[in-house]
Amino acid sequence: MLKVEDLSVSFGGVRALQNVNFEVHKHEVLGLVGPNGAGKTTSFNVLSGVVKPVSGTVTYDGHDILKSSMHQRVTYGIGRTFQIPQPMHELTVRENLIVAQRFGRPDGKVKQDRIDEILESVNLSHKSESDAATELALTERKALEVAKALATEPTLLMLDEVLAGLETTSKKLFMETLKKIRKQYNLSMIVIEHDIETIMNMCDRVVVFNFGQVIAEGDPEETFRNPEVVRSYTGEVLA
Amino acid sequence: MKYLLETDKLSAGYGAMEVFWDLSLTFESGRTTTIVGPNGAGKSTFLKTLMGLIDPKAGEIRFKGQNYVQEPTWNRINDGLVMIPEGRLLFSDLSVEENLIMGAYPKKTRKSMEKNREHVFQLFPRLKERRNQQAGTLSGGEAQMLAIGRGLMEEPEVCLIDEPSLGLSPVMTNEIFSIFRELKEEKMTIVLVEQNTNQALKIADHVYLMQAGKITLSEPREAVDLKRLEDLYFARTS
Amino acid sequence: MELTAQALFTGLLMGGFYGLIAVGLALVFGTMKVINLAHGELVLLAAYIAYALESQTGLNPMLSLPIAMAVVIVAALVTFYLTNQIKKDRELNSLILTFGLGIVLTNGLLMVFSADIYSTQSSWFMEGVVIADSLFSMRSEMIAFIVGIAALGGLYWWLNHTWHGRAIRSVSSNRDAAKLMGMNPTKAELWSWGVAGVLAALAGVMLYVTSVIHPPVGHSLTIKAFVITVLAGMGSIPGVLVGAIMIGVIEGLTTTYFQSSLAELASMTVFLLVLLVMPSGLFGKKGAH
Amino acid sequence: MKVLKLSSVLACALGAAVSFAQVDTAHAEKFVIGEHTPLTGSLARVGTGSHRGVVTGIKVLNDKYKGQHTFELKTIDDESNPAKAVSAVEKLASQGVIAFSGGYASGVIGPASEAANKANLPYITFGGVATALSQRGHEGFFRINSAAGYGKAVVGLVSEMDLKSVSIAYSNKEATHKMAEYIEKKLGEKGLKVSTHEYDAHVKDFKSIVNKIKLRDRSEAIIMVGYESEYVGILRAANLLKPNVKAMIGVWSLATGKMAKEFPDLMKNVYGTAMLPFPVSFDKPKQQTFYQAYKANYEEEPSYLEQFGYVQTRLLGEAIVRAFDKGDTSLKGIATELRKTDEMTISGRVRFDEKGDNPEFVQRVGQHQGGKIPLVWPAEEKTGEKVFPGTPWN
Amino acid sequence: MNIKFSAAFAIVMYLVIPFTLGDNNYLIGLVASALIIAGIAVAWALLGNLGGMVSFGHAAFFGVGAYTSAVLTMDHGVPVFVALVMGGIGASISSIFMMPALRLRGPYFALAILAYAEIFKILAVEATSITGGAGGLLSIPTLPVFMGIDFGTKLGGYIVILNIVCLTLITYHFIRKSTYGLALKAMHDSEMATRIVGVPATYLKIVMLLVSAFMTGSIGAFNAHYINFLEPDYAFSGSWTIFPIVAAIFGGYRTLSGPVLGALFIYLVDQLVFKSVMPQGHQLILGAMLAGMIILSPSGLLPILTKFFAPKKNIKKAEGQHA
Repeated sequence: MLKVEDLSVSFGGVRALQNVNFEVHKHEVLGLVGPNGAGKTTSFNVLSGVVKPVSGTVTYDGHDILKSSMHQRVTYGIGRTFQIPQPMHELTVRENLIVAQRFGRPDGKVKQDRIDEILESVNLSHKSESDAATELALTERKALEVAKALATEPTLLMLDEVLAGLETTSKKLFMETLKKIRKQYNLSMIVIEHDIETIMNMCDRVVVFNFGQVIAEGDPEETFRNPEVVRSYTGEVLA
Repeated sequence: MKYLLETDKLSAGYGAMEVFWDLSLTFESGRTTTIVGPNGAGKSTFLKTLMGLIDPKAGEIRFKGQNYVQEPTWNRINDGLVMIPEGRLLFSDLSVEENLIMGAYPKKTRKSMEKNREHVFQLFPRLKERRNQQAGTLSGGEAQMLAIGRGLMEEPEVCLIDEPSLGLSPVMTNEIFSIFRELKEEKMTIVLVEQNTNQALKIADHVYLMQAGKITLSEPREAVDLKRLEDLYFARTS
Repeated sequence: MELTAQALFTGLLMGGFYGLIAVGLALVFGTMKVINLAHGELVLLAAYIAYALESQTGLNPMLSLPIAMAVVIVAALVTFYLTNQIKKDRELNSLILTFGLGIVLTNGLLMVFSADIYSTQSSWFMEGVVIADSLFSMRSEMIAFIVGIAALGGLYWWLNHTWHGRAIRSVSSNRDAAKLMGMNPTKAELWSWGVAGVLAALAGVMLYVTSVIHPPVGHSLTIKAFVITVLAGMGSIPGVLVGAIMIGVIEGLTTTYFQSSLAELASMTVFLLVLLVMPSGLFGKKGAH
Repeated sequence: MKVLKLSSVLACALGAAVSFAQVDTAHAEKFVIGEHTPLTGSLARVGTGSHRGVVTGIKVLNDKYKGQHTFELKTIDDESNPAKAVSAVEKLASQGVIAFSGGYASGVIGPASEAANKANLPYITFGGVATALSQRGHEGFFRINSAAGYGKAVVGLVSEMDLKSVSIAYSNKEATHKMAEYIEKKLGEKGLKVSTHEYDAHVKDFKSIVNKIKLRDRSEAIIMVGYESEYVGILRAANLLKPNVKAMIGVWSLATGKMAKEFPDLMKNVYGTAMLPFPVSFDKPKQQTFYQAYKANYEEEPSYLEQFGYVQTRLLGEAIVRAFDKGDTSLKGIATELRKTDEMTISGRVRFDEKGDNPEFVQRVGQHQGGKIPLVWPAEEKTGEKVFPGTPWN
Repeated sequence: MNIKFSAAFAIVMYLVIPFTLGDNNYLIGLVASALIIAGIAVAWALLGNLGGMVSFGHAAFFGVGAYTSAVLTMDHGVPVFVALVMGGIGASISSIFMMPALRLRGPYFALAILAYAEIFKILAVEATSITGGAGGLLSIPTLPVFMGIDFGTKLGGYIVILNIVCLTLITYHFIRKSTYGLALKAMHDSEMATRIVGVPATYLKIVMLLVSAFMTGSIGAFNAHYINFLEPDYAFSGSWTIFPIVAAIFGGYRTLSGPVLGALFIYLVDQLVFKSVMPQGHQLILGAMLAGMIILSPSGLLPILTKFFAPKKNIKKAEGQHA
């Protein structure tokens, strides 16, 4: 349903992405992996409209989304989170979701029960009236980040390191939540995560980036045994 | 004072986001310690906290036996604690040569600036070619060289090096590591943060593996079992 | 032809002087991203000191520079101190803060010196300098131009060849990296404000010998300085000179071919166009965001 | 709760405002005259001058009626802002002033005198030259000068010089703009070639304007309509470029002792409107009264601003006393007495028509001559011969 | 601003003031002038708070509104109350020229708008045939008698400007309460966060600019008919920008009531107290207060007052209510 073809991006002459191709199928969880600066977040930025590519095409559900503005893409059903949570300042948690519903959905209607349901599923019901920017713990901010994206009622959810920085227990819990959400809302997902354990646990398929290019693609277990992938992480092959 | 530099239950992060917790690490004088681990583990944040660029949330940093938590960054530099950041922390609108000159800002290093600069140009002839070019226009590898060269201009006693191989080709990586090897032979105390485990291990005296803000392995180089390290790294349970 | 030549010449001279007025603002703007809306008032303060000394002791205005500098540096450092007290949203709040300080200075000058107009008593400054029989200027305008060019050149040299100057450039380029080189960014900022004070004092004394001062002048100087700084692009010193001469020449030509009352319109329009089309200015590197 | 506290704070603030404004309104034989004038802002210079004249007028009145009546002046800075001037008039009205003296710039005087009219108080001024001001049918509005008076003087002087062409450089402010228009029209009617150059108050460099006059207009005289700092700028530029003109003529604020003292070289041979020569040979007793009273308070020489402020205040005061003697110090009473005014003042003859304008007002022209300013126009008022052709540079 | 406060405010403004000060032209005039500042301050705060754009050039809207209304009534016989609305529309139209500046941020936007204001002022001077040039317009029609009430009096003018300010506040209140308001509030510190959930940020900013310009323009129009006089220097005077900023900052521009209370406080204290203490240069105190405020309490007077009045443990809650 999402198709990225020949995508290239450059920042001031430096190529951040070079002829990248990948696809996301319906109801699939795709992991984007690779070392720092490999181009994963840049891909997200292109898909969500933060960054304009030099060349390439991206189609989603038949829309040529590179031509659409950021807010239009949201109404097509593409939702994303940021690595560093970006709550809407000065609003409560519930208000965050209200705005997301109001502007993220094509018809612009706000359904309170849907909001309650989302809050419930990311375990934020008890914080619904708290100030989103100042009164949440990190796990809760991450949960809000996901909830905001969910409130736009996406069909494709892009998660950028939502688990990073969490402690082992909360990480496990949160991963379960994500799995639950995926089933509940029948989502496709693209996940950026550094923690390889998480990737293995969550993803149906992975795409490995290095130096702005896709160097491998496939089943997670197999891909992480691919010597080229290992080398991209650790330098030359160990031993 | 057994360790030149050590941390005690150090925690830090950005805003509400905690990056690492309760880290107690020690670094011996004249030895090279490497911290390896996947990215996002908190390695760079740890170095920045050591330098005072990030305020710790809890814990202590001791350098030469003194608590450094309150010390501003510039005092740490003057005391010989120097960090070579990854290439993005350059003065991008200054020329290559000016970036190097700025490395000699600490008063005690100003006298030997000329000599050190020639030395750096010797190590990295590429930088000499591009001495008048703006640092912001350098390629990733050149920027990395410049960061290292600039760090050397500061005549470090303890040198914290952050991801030097990032974005570098294997050949270039080899070159840079051979320079670190030289420094190691000159008995400089080095703390090296690397994703490139292989290269890092080659010059390490002591190895830490850091994952998700925790130290999951701390062993002298000789004791490191590579297979086990790789398994830990890639979270292979078998 | 003769008209155009004189207009260009006048514009050039004005430009050198405008550059002198603007460069202090540009320096602080470059280092700290703070727009000091009291800059023009600092310039005016120096001019009034020159007046006070000349009228009380008959001192040649040029000789009042050391005292003017001392006072203006102190005023600049106080402004810096206050600006540094702002914790939230410094870029904007400093704008309002320095604006308030400008009002304080203007009214302070008004109370001390009244609304009367003053200019130097020494006619030596007003004597004509004629180049090639057709280009006219007052001696003071020549001096102001030369001082302006020299100050800009000196500042350029200072920023490039001294440790303090380089520290200022480093801090404005990358604060964290500067700390890693052992620099104290606050100290570098302090220096930049101090030097901006010196430049403002120079500009003020030049203002006094070339032109007429009264309290409202400060505000219009600030606007002019800001326009030039934006034209130049984030703290670029050569840019300030080019931008200043550009404004000077535009004003001269508009006055000559249309009328003086449209000169301000022309320079404001150019300013807006540059701001909207090339937000980083003529010599800027980074965007205005 | 907090809300109630907050509103009580607001209420207190307003309460304080009320009590602040309430001042005794007793005025048995003490006449309180109100004045609004710009003491700050761009017109602060002229406002201050006018104010000093008014103060001097009050002093002279008090001396004159010693033992019978006392005069008190209440002044408010209107900051050259119409709304604040209106407030000032209203505040002064509520403080029991009996009449107003002052104001500067037609745009401020208009609304302020309107407010005075609503408060049924007379208003006398010299600060606004717009004709519309006296067309509003206010019974209590009086003006001792007029734009035409200045214009006539300049036009008269120029006509006498028998010139073919003049250039006018004027500031784009209200009064200067109107004055420039008037002079342009009148001189045009006389067949002179008139070129105009409008400039903005922010202008720093007048060389381009003067150069245009020198090379393109090639006029025989330059008329300047602006304020002091601009005159200095134009004259300096002219001194430098030495256009081939026979005379440099300014309208107001130029032929003053202050200018002669501050810029002696620059002012040489420059003309400007002036009521009295400088240094004033205050030989007549009337002039002496003013001069002594003024000097007692201020160290410098008085200019036309101080003279006008003084004259209007003194005329007003005397009319008030006459009205008081007749038992009617209402607007009507004072206005009636003011209309009876017809006397030779130090600013020329003053007589008011039914609109409150002074049809007798004619300015005179002085010329800076070696630190002195003799009157050189009209012929019957001359205290010296004009140096013509004559400019600062030759 | 909650119900009780609004009610208390309305009672004071609509009943207490007219009945206690109604026949004192001076005081009622002062309060009316303060309300003019208050109205601009609200419009300014709306753009600054909801639009996230701090402007240094609201005088432009004020002046355009004033001239539009004055010219329409004088030359085209448009009724004054209709012209007030047209003044607002004129200002909105003029704000369209400023739209390119929306791409700029922070101080750049603030000062670009200042440049626009300068340009508009010069155009007003030069467009002599329409605006009367530097000479200005005298005898602008005064507010008319309407439904038996003479709005041309001081008290009448007061009632009109009070209604305008109240309408402005109510509009502001409803925008703020709506989902648009939520999105705008959030855009201030977290524009990316709002855009990524589908908020068309640029459009919303444009709308805020138009609304703020409209409000300021109609207040400018009111002032033209209230003072009956216009000239470019006056209509586009920097003080139409300065005072509202000082007022809004002083009262706290992130709140609804802050700009109004700030304007009433600043203007009245300045005119009644400072001016009598320091006849010349009393603006010095204003400048010092502005500077002090930015350093000591950048969110305005209200937090200080609430801290002072509210029992200590309720501070946080009280701030929340007004934030």
